[in-house]
Amino acid sequence: MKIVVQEGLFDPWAEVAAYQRDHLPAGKHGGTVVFVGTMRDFNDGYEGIRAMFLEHYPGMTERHLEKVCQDAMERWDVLDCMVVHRVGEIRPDEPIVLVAVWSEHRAMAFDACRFIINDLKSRAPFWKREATPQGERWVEHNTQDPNAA
Amino acid sequence: MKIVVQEGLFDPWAEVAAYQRDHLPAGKHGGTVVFVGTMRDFNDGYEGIRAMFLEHYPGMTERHLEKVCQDAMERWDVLDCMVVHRVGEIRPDEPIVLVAVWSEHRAMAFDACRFIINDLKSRAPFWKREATPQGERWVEHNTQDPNAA
Amino acid sequence: MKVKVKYFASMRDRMGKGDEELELQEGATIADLWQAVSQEVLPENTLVAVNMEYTDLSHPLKEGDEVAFFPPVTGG
Amino acid sequence: MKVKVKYFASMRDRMGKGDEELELQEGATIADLWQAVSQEVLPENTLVAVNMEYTDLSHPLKEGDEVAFFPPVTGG
Repeated sequence: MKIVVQEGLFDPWAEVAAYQRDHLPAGKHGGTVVFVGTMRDFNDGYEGIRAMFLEHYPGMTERHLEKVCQDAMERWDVLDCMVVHRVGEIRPDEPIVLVAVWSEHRAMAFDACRFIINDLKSRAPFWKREATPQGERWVEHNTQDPNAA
Repeated sequence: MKIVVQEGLFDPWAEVAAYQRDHLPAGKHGGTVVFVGTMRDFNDGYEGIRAMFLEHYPGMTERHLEKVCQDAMERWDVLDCMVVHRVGEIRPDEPIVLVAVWSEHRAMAFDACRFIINDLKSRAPFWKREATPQGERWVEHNTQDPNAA
Repeated sequence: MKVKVKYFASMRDRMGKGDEELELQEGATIADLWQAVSQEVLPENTLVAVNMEYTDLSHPLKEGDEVAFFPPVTGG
Repeated sequence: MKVKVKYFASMRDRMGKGDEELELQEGATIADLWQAVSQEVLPENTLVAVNMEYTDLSHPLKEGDEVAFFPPVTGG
């Protein structure tokens, strides 16, 4: 399991490839599901968003994500999982979050990946401040996944 | 949209990265969901599987996958999607299939990706023959996803 | 009328060939075609396609059609 | 007893600071703590954590606890 909260830009596909190469035993995982959240240049009716700033609660964020991943691994018989989340200044088209889940079968990987990102979006202590053409604003709520577990 | 059926080994994460870089407009997709199916060295109670051979119906396979992706794109408002599937000889730990879906929000991307892989596994004309320590056998059925759409 | 027939995977093994061409009466269906190529009952879970689209045994054929018989699929 | 208090995001803007230390009576709850730091009612959707675990306003505090107040989360 790998949980990282970092300021620097990351390449989600390279991260998944490297983690899989270094940590997953060969021939045991049949299904991998990866979610990547990328910054859009529009949100909640605001267009032309230039940047956003992501704040977090150092310590609690990592601890919360670890617990959620452990829960998911037990509940769905997941082999391994990984979460990378950026903080600090982020620009449109940059990745914000990566969730990767490896399991024997696809159903478990889909369920576990969705569970982790839904929990992350509703419970992990991160907050977005957007720089819109009309000034800065705290984003007040995340969109709900209608299929949230 | 990109649909490829190929004999050669491929790197699913590099494929997703390259396709996204070349085809997705910046700042429009907020959620990407990728499924990768990888060959295991066990299946249906058979252990120590050394290799398998994937046969397909050239022409029908590609046409079927295109139709499924088009359906998914309309039904879930998906921005773009990609399927790569290998045929021919495949060895444990090699990727068999990649399904990637880009959309504005994550719920659509999860639903569409799962729909495509479930349809692929139940309807796209591919057949696996496994080389087990007890000899070759045609795999007779795929495991069902209990949450199949 | 002439139609092309294709067999895949275990169906090819069972038939001992991957494809053949057949001369059928006008209006013949896929069920009629199967009777012309085999004495055996078509295995229950066999899938059939005409011109690369799934269909069923009652499908009436026409000149030049490509018919395929194959077992449940196992890709992915 | 002494406790540490942290405010994040819009809650920090509202309080005009990111953290403070507070002297409270033994047995004080998070609701009591809030009354000690603000005249205003705690905004309805505010989340509270003690020692980095979610909890609620009735949680009794003890020496050295770290209490955090923050708005609904918006990561991912």
